[in-house]
Amino acid sequence: MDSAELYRTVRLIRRFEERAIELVRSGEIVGGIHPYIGQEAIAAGVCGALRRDDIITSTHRGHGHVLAKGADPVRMMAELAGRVTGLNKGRGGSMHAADFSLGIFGANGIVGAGGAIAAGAAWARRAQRTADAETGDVVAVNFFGDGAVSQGVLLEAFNLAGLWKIPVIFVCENNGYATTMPVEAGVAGSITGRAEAFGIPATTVDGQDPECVQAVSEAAVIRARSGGGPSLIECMTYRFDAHHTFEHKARLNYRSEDELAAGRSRDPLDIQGARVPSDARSRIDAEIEELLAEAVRFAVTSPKPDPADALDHLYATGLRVRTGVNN
Amino acid sequence: MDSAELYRTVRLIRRFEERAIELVRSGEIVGGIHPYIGQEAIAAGVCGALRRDDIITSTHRGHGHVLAKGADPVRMMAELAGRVTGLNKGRGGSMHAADFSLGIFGANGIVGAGGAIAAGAAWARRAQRTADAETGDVVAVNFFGDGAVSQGVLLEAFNLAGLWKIPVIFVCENNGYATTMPVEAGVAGSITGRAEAFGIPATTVDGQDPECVQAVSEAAVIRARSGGGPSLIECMTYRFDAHHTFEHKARLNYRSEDELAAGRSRDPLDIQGARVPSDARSRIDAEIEELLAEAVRFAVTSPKPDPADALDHLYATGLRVRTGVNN
Amino acid sequence: MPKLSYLKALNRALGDEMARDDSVVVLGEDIGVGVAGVTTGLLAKYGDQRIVDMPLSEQAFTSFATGAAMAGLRPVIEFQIPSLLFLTFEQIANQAHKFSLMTGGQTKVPVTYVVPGSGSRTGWAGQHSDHPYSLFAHVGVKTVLPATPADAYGLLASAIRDDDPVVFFAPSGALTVRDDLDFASLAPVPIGVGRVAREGTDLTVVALGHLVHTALAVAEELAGEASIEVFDPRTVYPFDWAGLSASVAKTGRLVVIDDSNRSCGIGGEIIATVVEDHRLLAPPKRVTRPDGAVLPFALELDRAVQPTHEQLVAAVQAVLKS
Amino acid sequence: MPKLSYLKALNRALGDEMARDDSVVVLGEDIGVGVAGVTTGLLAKYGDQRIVDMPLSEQAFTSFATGAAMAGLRPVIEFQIPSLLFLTFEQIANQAHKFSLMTGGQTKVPVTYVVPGSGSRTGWAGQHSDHPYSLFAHVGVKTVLPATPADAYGLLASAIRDDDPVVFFAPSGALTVRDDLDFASLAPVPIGVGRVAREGTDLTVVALGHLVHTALAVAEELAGEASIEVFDPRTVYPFDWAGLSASVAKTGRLVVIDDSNRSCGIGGEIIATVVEDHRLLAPPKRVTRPDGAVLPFALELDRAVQPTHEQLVAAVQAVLKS
Ligand SMILES: Cc1ncc(C[n+]2csc(CCOP(=O)(O)OP(=O)(O)O)c2C)c(N)n1
Ligand SMILES: Cc1ncc(C[n+]2csc(CCOP(=O)(O)OP(=O)(O)O)c2C)c(N)n1
Ligand SMILES: [Mg+2]
Ligand SMILES: [Mg+2]
Repeated sequence: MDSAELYRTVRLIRRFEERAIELVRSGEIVGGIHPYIGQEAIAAGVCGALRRDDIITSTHRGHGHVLAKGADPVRMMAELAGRVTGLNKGRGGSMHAADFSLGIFGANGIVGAGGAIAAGAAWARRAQRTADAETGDVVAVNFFGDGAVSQGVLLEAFNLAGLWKIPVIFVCENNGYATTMPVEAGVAGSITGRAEAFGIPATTVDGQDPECVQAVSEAAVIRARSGGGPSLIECMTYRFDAHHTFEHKARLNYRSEDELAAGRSRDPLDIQGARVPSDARSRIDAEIEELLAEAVRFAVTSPKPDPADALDHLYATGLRVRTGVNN
Repeated sequence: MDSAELYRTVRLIRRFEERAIELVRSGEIVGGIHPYIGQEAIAAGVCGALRRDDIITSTHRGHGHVLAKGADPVRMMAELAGRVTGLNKGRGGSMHAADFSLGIFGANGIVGAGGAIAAGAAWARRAQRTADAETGDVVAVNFFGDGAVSQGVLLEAFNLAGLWKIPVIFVCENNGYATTMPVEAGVAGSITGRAEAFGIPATTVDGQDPECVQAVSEAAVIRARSGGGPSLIECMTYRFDAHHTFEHKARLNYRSEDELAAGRSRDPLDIQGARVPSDARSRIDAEIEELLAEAVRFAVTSPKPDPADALDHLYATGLRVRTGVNN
Repeated sequence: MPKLSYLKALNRALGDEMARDDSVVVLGEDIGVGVAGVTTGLLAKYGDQRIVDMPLSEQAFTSFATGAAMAGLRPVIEFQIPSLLFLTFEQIANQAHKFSLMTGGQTKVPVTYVVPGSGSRTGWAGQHSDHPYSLFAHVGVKTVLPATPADAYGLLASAIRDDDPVVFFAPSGALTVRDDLDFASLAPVPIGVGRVAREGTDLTVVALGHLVHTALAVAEELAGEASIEVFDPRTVYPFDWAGLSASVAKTGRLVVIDDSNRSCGIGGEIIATVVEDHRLLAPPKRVTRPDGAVLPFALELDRAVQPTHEQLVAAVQAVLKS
Repeated sequence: MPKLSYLKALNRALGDEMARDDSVVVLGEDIGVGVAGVTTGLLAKYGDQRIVDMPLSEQAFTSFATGAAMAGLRPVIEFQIPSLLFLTFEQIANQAHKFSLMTGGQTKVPVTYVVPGSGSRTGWAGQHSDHPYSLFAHVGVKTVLPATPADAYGLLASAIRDDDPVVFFAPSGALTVRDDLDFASLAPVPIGVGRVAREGTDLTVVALGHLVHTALAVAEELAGEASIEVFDPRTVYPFDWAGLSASVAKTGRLVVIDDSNRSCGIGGEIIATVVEDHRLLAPPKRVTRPDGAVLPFALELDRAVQPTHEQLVAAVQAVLKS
């Protein structure tokens, strides 16, 4: 992706989150969201290095990844608002947004859960590759936070990926906290060391700069596509907003004002914005405003699901099971 | 422990296992065992460095650890034979033998399960230590195999131990295989590297030599007792016998005859035996034969549990729940 | 009398037990700042060796608590999400639960697992909305599910003092319930003893957790039609079969309302056990979640797979009629 | 006709499905050498990219299979111990099971989890002797529990072809059962369809898994006293309620024998569902494991907490009499 495209992605995510927070406040989005604000450079840079057929698995803080991988912001907003027109027909919401047609194997509500899923998907794609394919392996990216590196299943996934040189890239968004737990309090040793222990090369990169992230990601992608195996990228970043919108109403006091100000001072929007001529920037900004206005309009006017369909898709085979009452 | 005592422990475990295998063959021990033969130097050396009030957690291949920590071989044999006189009153058997009065927090049927239990126990002991105690912290040792280092919960336990400098020692018995899987096929990176990634210092030691193992263990124990934190010891060893006695009847062919011969050539019994004057050695051998003869006699003549007591101890409070039939 | 909310009752019980017994320690995520409200104020009072913030290593810290318990402490674990009980099922059902029997009674594992906000949290979707208490009733881990602030206080105190592992579900739908209470009257409530929440003679409704409040409302609404007894088991396992039996012997009619998935939930267990022992006047009925339910995100759908007031009214009326 | 054992039927079904569909891959521990017997001979035939030996990372390889399934493969996982289903409960119940609904039907997770040797293995003690099929019936994962070689073959084939996750329990007590079979007659058996294993008119015994053989023996033994119908559901979830209903409508009497822990087991579910729909001639009975059972090691104790022939005889006779 070129500089303007990267800027566009960062800006889209930022404004998407801001509009979504408004809808949380107005009650149109129920259950709240985990805002991605401040971390946009990572999703933009990583997905900027991916192909359409590549795969991602995401987290509870997943809007940025899903949008950067190409999901339609309009249907994404409708999903957050729980409408049948949403990506998941209103069944998933913020923490489960997915678009399998774009390789988006879903946000995930369980920390650390996406690593093994991504590894398995990449392994399957490699197994399915026809002998004449010359485009290299499909790559899967698993995004996760600093908190996830203490989750057993993710560490087990590192082992599988390391053993079988699976084309998977582990992207750790180190925003300094797992909810209120500082990374130093939760992580013995280092994040990169945890990958290296499984034979997976790891680098740390400035996660506020989309171009840095993209450059490192491109190298990892090339390696993975050509059979070189997995890698881990630790992106140093900062969460500008709440862990979850519930925090807007609760004073948790785990980050000082000074720290917040320092963290927010390196804004990916400014960093990438400075690389784009101001007229192009204004044009992009305007386009995005229009797109998001449409997204919000579409979201709040789309039909809500019919309660009678509550168990649709419970089974892929269409199996119908007993309801909760005697009939 | 001095050389003769170490020899005694190795010999005791070896002969205990051989007698137990006889009882498996004769049907007195139901369900079989995972023989520890070949790995005795590790249990002997590690437990030789421990105090009576120190704690261990063990594995499916646990007889050696339990005996080395001081459990009565007579009541241990009775346990394997499922008698009320056994360590666990016949409720546990080979995979769950325990003696809490000696800090033996049990063998465990689930690979990797003992690490977090040991860490928690050591943490609790430290919390309970009275200010005037001058003996240093109680240490907990968690034994596990090379297969266990791919188990999420053990890796998570490394993190807790590393974070809080818990006086726990992780002892990996690398016998080259997890059942039939070679360690190279199952472990990406290295075993020591997995501990180091969590800030836990790790060493590899000759696991066939009880004195080597004891020396390294003593250093780890001193460190742990004095607040220096956890460590990992990787003991290179070889399993001389079957994964489990079921293998005596099944030809699995995952280890070549050459490999078996090479592996068995470094026998801890010979290595440690060579350090003990032959008359002392004969005396020890004779004592052990007598002790085990008594153990076998006691085991096969002790009463079997009464089926009416099958649910005794299901709840520590003595709660009685419904049986499987309407009354 | 002052008002006490369910959540504050948990906070008070935990504080009181920590004051009473030095061996009580709390392990969990974000419990220092008290994100869930259960531990509010306790870090300042008891320090970070007794209110211990945990990294995201639920499996290890669950077995860590088992080890600490076998070494003499009484750990309380706070889980942020009901499905973390799935993640730690091995550590609870296969380790903590089994040590006593497997060691022939050599040890005990007094750990309490608290889930503040079980069941639907309204908009938290599929992975945050489970209500898996029946799973623990199946494997046989003591399981409590109080409906009121006084019972929340009393059962948390009892769970902590109990020598076995106990899972404590605090349903989202009950956390904000507030009752007038004389604080001096707060006391341990025995595990395994239900209560008649409303007396009646024509039909017994067994209601679990937050649905006790639904059942009371239905009983009131239908008071003109029938005299409905509401039985609140409070403990899911071991169940108070004697208490329920007394109620059913009197009324002869049974309806259960239970926020479990239908198949193999405690609702079915209650019906099965009752019909084995009693000849009812009419076939019993259950109001539950559907079989295998996954809560969809959209509010209308989330609500549609939970048991409702209207469904209970219909079930009660049908059983009264047949 | 040749004899086929249950274990060989599993091996044959797996081989046939691998031959039929390239996307079938098998993941598990020690499956290359075939320690459990299910995969014997398949590594040589299909290579190590389809018979994939796994390190001891059950949680990761379970979700790895989920990822592979969503990418188009049909993984079969072999678990060495029933309680590994506890260890991977999060990955099965909270991930694999939920993807279809949570994504609004965008994806499917066709994974089969096979446990060869579920229930007591005679002397393997507390952590290796569980029979947790009712847990999956509760969370709503399709669960099969065949009793015979033909059904083992047919249900494994169907499980692999099914687009949803399916847990396949092969009870230790059935693995050595051998039947005379025309191999050409082996065919998929539909999930969710039970069978009448023996026709009768006076009482229905529902028996699950290896206990079907116990029930058949009891029916034969009591043939002089009563005509007993034996219903083998074959699938635990989704249960064949229509099939059972037809049997009970005919006999009017019900006994269930089920190797689950009593509370919230499928045995209770069967009784509850039947009494909601039918007026029986006598109160039904269950023969199960006790509540919360942990299998003690000693053989006498291990046997004492499993349902027995004698208990079934007693329950049947009591229900016939009342
Ligand atoms: C296994 C698991 N444990 C706990 C939670 C509750 N939880 C949700 S997000 C979160 C913190 C995650 O921190 P991190 O991985 O650093 O991601 P971030 O929120 O900082 O983006 C926690 C504890 C969860 N969803 N899953
Ligand atoms: C979590 C878990 N997975 C699988 C098993 C089955 N199993 C028992 S022992 C074993 C191999 C263990 O290998 P290792 O840790 O190297 O110990 P060793 O047997 O070599 O002493 C396996 C797979 C188990 N008991 N627990
Ligand atoms: Mg973070
Ligand atoms: Mg090994």
